[in-house]
Amino acid sequence: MPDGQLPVLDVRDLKTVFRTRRGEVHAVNSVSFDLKPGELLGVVGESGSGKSVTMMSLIGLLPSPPAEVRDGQVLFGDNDLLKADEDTLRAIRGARIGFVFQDPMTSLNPVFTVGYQLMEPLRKHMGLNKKAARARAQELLELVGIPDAGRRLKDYPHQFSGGMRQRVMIAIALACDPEVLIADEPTTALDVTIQAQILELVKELRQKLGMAIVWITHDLGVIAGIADRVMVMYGGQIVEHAPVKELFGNPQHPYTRALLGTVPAMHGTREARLRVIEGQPPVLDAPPAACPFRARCTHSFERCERENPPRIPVGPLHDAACFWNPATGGPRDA
Amino acid sequence: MTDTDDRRDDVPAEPAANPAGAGAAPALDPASTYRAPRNQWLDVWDQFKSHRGALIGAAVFILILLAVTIGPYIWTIDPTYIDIRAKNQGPTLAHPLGTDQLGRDTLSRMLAGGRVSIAVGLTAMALSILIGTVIGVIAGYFKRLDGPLMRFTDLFLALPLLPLLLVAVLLFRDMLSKTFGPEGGVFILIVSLIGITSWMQTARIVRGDVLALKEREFVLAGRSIGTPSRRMITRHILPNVLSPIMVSATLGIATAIITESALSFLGFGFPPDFPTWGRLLFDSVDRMQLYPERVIWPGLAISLTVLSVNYIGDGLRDALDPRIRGR
Amino acid sequence: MPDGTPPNKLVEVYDLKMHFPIYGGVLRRRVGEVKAVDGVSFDIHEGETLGLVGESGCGKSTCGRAVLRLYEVTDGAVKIEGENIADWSAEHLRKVRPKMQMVFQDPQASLNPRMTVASIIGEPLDEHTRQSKKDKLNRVYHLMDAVGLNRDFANRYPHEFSGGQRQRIGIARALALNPRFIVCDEPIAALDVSIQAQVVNLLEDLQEEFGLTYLFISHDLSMVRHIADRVAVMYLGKIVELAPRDALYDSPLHPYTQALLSAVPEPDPSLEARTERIILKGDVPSPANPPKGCNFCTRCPQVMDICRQTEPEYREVAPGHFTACHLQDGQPQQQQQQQATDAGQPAPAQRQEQSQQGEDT
Amino acid sequence: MKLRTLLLGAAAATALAPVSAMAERGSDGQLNIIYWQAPSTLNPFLSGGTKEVESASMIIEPLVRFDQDGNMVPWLAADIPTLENGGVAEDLKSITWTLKEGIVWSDGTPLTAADAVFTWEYCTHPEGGCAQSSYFDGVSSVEAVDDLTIKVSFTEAKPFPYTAFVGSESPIIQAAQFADCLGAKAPECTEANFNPIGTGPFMVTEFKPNDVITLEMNPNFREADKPAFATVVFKGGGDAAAAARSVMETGEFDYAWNLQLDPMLLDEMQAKGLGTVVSAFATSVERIHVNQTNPDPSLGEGRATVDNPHPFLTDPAIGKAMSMAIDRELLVEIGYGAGGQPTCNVLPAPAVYASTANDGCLVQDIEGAKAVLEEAGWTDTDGDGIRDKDGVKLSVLYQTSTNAVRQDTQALVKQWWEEIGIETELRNIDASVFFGGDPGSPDTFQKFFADVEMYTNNFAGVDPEAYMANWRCSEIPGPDSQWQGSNIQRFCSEEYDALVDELSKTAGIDARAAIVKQMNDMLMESYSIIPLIWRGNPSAHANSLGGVMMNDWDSEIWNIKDWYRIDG
Amino acid sequence: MLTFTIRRLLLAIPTLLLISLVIFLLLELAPGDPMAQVPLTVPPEVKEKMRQALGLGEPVHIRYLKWIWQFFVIEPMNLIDAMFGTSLAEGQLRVISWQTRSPVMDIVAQRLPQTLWVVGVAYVVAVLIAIPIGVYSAYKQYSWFDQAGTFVTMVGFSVPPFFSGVLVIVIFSVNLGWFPSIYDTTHRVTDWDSFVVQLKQMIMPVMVLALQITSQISRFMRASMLDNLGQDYVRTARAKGMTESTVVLMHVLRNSMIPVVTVIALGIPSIFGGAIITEQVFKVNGIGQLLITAIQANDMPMVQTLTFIFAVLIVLFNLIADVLYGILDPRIRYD
Repeated sequence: MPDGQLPVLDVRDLKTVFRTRRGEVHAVNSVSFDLKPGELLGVVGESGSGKSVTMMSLIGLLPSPPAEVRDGQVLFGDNDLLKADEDTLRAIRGARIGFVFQDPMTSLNPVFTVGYQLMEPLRKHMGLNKKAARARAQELLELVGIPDAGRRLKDYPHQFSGGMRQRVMIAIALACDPEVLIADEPTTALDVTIQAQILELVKELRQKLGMAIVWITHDLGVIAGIADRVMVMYGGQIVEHAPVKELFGNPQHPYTRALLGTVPAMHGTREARLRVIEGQPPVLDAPPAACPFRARCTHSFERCERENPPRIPVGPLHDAACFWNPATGGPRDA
Repeated sequence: MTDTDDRRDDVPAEPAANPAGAGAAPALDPASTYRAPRNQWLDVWDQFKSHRGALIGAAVFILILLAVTIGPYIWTIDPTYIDIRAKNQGPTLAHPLGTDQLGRDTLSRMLAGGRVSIAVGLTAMALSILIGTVIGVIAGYFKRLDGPLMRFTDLFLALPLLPLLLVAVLLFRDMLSKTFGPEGGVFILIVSLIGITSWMQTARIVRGDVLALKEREFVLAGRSIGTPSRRMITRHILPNVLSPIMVSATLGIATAIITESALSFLGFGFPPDFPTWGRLLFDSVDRMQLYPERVIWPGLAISLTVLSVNYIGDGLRDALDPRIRGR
Repeated sequence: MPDGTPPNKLVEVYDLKMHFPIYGGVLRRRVGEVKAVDGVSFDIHEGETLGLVGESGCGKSTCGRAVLRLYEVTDGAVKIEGENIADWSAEHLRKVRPKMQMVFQDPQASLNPRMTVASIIGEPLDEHTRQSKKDKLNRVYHLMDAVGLNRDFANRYPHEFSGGQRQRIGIARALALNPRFIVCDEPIAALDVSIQAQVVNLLEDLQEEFGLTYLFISHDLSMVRHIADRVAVMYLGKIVELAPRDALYDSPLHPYTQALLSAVPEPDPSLEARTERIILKGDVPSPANPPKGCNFCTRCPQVMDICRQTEPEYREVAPGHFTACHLQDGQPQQQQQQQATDAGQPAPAQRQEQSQQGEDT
Repeated sequence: MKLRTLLLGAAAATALAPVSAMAERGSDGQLNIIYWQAPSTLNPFLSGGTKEVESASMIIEPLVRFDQDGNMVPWLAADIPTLENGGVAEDLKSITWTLKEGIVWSDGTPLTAADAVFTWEYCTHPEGGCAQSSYFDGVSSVEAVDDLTIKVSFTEAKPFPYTAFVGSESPIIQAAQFADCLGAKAPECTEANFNPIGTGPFMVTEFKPNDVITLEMNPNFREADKPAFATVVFKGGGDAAAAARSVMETGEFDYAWNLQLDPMLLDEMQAKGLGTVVSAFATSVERIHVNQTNPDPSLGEGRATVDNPHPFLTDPAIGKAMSMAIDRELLVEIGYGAGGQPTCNVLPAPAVYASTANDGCLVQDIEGAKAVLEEAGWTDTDGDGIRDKDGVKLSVLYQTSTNAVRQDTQALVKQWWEEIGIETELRNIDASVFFGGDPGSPDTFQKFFADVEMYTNNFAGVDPEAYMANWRCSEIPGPDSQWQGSNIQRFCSEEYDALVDELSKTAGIDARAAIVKQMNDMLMESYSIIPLIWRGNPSAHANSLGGVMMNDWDSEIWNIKDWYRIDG
Repeated sequence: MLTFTIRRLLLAIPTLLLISLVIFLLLELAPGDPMAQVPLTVPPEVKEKMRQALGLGEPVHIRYLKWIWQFFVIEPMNLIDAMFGTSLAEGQLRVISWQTRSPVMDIVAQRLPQTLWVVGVAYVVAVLIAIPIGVYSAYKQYSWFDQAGTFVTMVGFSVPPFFSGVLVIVIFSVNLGWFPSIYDTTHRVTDWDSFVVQLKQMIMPVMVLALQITSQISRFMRASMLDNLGQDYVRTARAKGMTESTVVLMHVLRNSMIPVVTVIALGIPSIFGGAIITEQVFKVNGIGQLLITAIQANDMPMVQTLTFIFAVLIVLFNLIADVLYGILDPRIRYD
């Protein structure tokens, strides 16, 4: 590690499988990554690429059945979360790892007040009494920029607008000063102007609180503005991983490159036609024995059919799971 | 009015969504192979099969249906024939289920009774479903009629049904008996009464579903094409409310059989010498200690039928619910 | 900017209002209304694409549906080829339906799950033509080819397809009757990024092939920039700004448009760092209870006293550039001149050049 | 004089009154009685139902009751007036009763002759709708000669004057309580109707209509040490099987009424040793009425009236064949057990009136029945198993009330009749409708819109005069009489009517008996009535209950004052 | 919320009037005659007179209005009289039963206690049993407990009470002698012992009834739980580190109870309606038995009044259920 910091979260070789009546779906295949204190790791991918499942797997939030974490290690502090018992996990969830989910409409319990839902983790994990919890809850709402926080504690989720609700979700996630915040598409359900508000808020909070954040999204634009490092996922595995500027400036994996190409620009040149990635994302009914992107890849060759490419270092802190070298236009030697 | 972005990445849904896409994945790649077209009913059947209770239920119900329809042609003893010398017999070769206090053959009475009970159940259910569906669809589809029709439904819901059922039996029994004979008249009466008094739930469910369907974009799409209302209903609405209707149908059969037996108990059902399961059970209850088998047979038959249709309903509910089907 | 022959106006919308009543009180009297669309005017020229953008709940979808007369409009006129269809009866309307079609947002919800692809695409033919079965099937096959669906899929059901393919089915259905005008109601919102581009390209190809006119409703500003010739921005039931694409994106006049554009995240970290964002405060007010004066006055960073009093007039401040903002009250002339230099009315015929020109600047 | 015999019997009955071990009034706690039909009122004048009459019999009393053998027992009367003791006038036009001395109502006021006079007024008030007014038929006046002497006068000579104030259906009510309840107001006196003050052993503490009556002993009852029970709970509702079970299987109740159940079932229950089935025979006969008029619906107004004779049932040969085809013994075995005997007479009791001329029917004779039909020209010409003659088929509709035993009987009879070539269709009607007497309903037994119908009838008391008069031509129900009338099968014979008149003028039991037997035989030979079973009335009492004297002539709990708890 | 309630109450008035008219007219058609119970010996003229005395001589609409007046004005006045000792309704003609010739309402009041005891307790017991069963079945969907629960509830639904009732009597009264087979409506609870007696006589009817009610409510509870278990907020609660019991018993149960509570409220009128068959079997002479005897005896005023009381209760509890829904679910605020 260049900056010598120990990762707060270290995931190694995670494998998660869904068992359905039609057979198994290998949603996450040998995913490894780490998260350093205070950094924001962006995770990009289309639906079904396994990005959410990866994060849920870490901490036992996937419903089982049908989900089953098959293999791997998740080192968080002294614990391997995959081996930890439910009590340990429960003590970590909400206290040391906070979650923000995509849809703030449905992620809050409609029949409890926001205050109650906010105080729940405070009382459980921090052992605060009611009064202290309320005070802290108000503080948290103020922190996430909800005006008139004291009064709004008594309101129900439906009395908040979408953006405000997402702020509440963030407040809940931050309630116990977690070391890690996992945000699963937190702005996807929001309008652009509201999304901008939330992004601004997160940047602000990062500065104030300094926790590490995993930010899952399918929107490259969001990632570009907020992340330190980015992982691109496709077909249940990490296909490219780099610091944000490196990734956008020098994408190595054909998928990343294609993905960047499909987004029409807001400024400058307007292309006559959008670039497309033909075909559909794969369904992983078996552990992949070949590159999952090969069918849609314009550069695939014989080796891609035979072998699932490992993550190959392509630069400082930059790796890509691809046999093709964009610099040469030919196979990469690995 | 809704501009919501539906792009959700719901985790548990992921595995469910994927296989659906898989069948047709290589759309732009005609060379690759794809699965044969699947009828959606096959999917339903697949899911239904996986519900063991429903499968057993279906098997039992079909067995019962076969028994009561074909049974009397195989076991030809007249259910009303009195063989007084053979009264109160236990199971023998001549009378596998024994005989009653007049020496009538219990097996043939069970078969004849089941025929009536199941016929009552099926026809009453069909009637109730028909009324409920028509009212539900019309109320849900035509906004102007919604208010009046739902008030009408509420009115029926607020009517105390059993008392009215009993009064109606008193009222119309004779008229109908005269026209259709004592058994036919009572059959028509009971069936129509049960049907008329049990459609409201179906109507409400169907209306709710139709209202939701109306908001679905494919209905809007139909409108934008200019499909007239009646074809809208037959083409887009009805096929899509089929599942709640089928579930209420199974429950309807069970309720109708139970109601018929309750009417028998209260003395408002079929003529006493006309066997139905409810009547057979009721007649034997007094002699329960002496001849327990005589309550067991009809009791078992009713319970098995109701259980089996209930399980079928349960299975259908699961099988027809796309949210569950994926699991 | 050459502005020779004025192109045909295929669709003209004047002061369209779509109010949904709210009932309340003991007697269920009408106590108010949701002004989903509140006095919207625009027109769409033959062969062009008008983008309609805005946030959730701003009324853009309602507007699109009202234009197609899928609702009974409250007030205003909708002219298709000069005929005002706003108050036509359902039967009368049926006859003009083939001219105007719609592509829906949710490809899952817009296809009847109990019908096969062939019957879905063929439904408009059943309704409006008397072709033989065989002709119909041929037409269906033809349409499937046009949208890039394999003919072998004709007898399948929608749930067997992926989102992008379903959207293709929806497009094929819309094309079945050779429409001239298609309302695309957020056709890509429910699709994955990699698929969005496929669908948008298809729409563009079809436009070219069949000379279609689109009303393209979307909240994705970058995609609208790509596909639309002119863009209208809606806020709380009203159009706040309407301008040719480049004029709008390069020099937005209305503060809302400015905020909206600046809120779009840029997929380029270097650009992203430099962008000065305008972060709007608060949320969109309820359309049932819009603020007095300018609808945007509650969130506008440049709000003035007059904004809270008087509703700004929607007017043309530069050729083809309309806006409703008090900020433009004082300087119409100046703005117009400035505007005239870098943007003009893009005629459909000049589309190609127009984009070339865009590249040059 | 036969009357003397009756009187002697009465004396004997009094003497025999249980010499029980009972020590004092109210010492035996609570008595639980269950009637599976619940009384709706305690005023027997407002409802003629057995359940009302019998429940009221614990509270209000007549002058005379009939004992278990049908003998008269003086109850409120000091003795039974006869010609000999001068109580009955020589011209048979009046009878004078004397009350026992010192009888007081349960409220402590004395019972006087004026109460009897009031009772007469109450029950004969034209707007009162008294259910028991027939007991006062022919009574011209009731006078209080003095406080204890009541004189009942008749319009015509009455050889059998023991009707008014005799038996449980004609009790005396308290004038003071019902003074304001005459005529149309009678039904509105809810308080009085639900809580009549009486002279009987018990008085009402609470009456819940159609549910339960709680009673307690009458502190002013005339017999110092009676009743033995301090309280009575008279529960109503349910069904016969449950009532039987509660007495004989669970022992919750001490007495259960009217257990017309499968005899096997009763035997089985009795075997538990908790209770005993007792039955009393009086005059109840389960019979089939053979309609002499045509019930064809196409006749409209003329349906089932004397204007339209029945197409074939007027032929006695058919009735005879029907009767011969029935195995009465088997019917008893299946449905009645000890509670029934086969009979061939519509009047099987009292013994002195019972004819023996028709006993041939006791043995089933299918072949004989066939021969009778053949002889009468009814043959099966078209081979469908149904006999016919001149294009008329022997096809009958056989109706009765809904009741498990009756349905079994119906099923059996149907089989036998079909065996001799008479097609039979069964129908049954809810008892409340069948016996409801509602002129609007087509299903009453009086309307008789069927070919044959089956039910039980009897008469109260011991004198059959009124009963036998049921079959006069004038008693035929029809539209002009609102379908009221007791000649249900529409039998009509001048000869018979003459005998009715003769009977009403005849005194002397032997002479009366001869006439009655002749009438009975005449009815039997017409085969318009097919008697089946002389029915007992089965009830059950707990083995710990003593003093029960099963009685079908009067209320079956007529002697409840003498009931007591057997210790141990 | 208040305006909603008021509006619903106002709407209930025409509904109830319409229902009363339907009931009245239907029963008008019934072949009932108050004289049916009057013995045959009474001459027809007298019967006609008696009929007049009961107000039967008048045309239908007058009788309907009279009945409505009696029901809505005179009977409530009688209730006030009975409660406060006033004499508002003295001398006014009340609704009189043809069968017993006593005011219908008095009999209803007499019958209500036992019905409420038995059916009400059964309802409470059933709800108390059904909810945990429903919750656990849903939580462990397709477990053996769920399967067994499904089976038992369906058996409960499929066995007619005239059979299950007699069966428990045979077992517990006849063979074991634990409980009385006949309900004593005169029993008063005054102390512990009499309470035990009351409990004993209630157990069997309550058991039979509760089995049926449990079947329905537990199925409903299960479905509602299943709906809510899949919701996003459940995941949020888990992500907050809440224990499973908090997640299920606080978050999911609270939400699932909303529809169930309204279903329970909707079922309450049936308590007052009594249980016709179960009451017959155990001789609990309550409202149900009253109704059936009234029907059999053609006692039209009684049938009319009872059916109409049920209708009023059904309408009322429908309203209560809707209001409850609004109260329980903060998202729903009518108006």
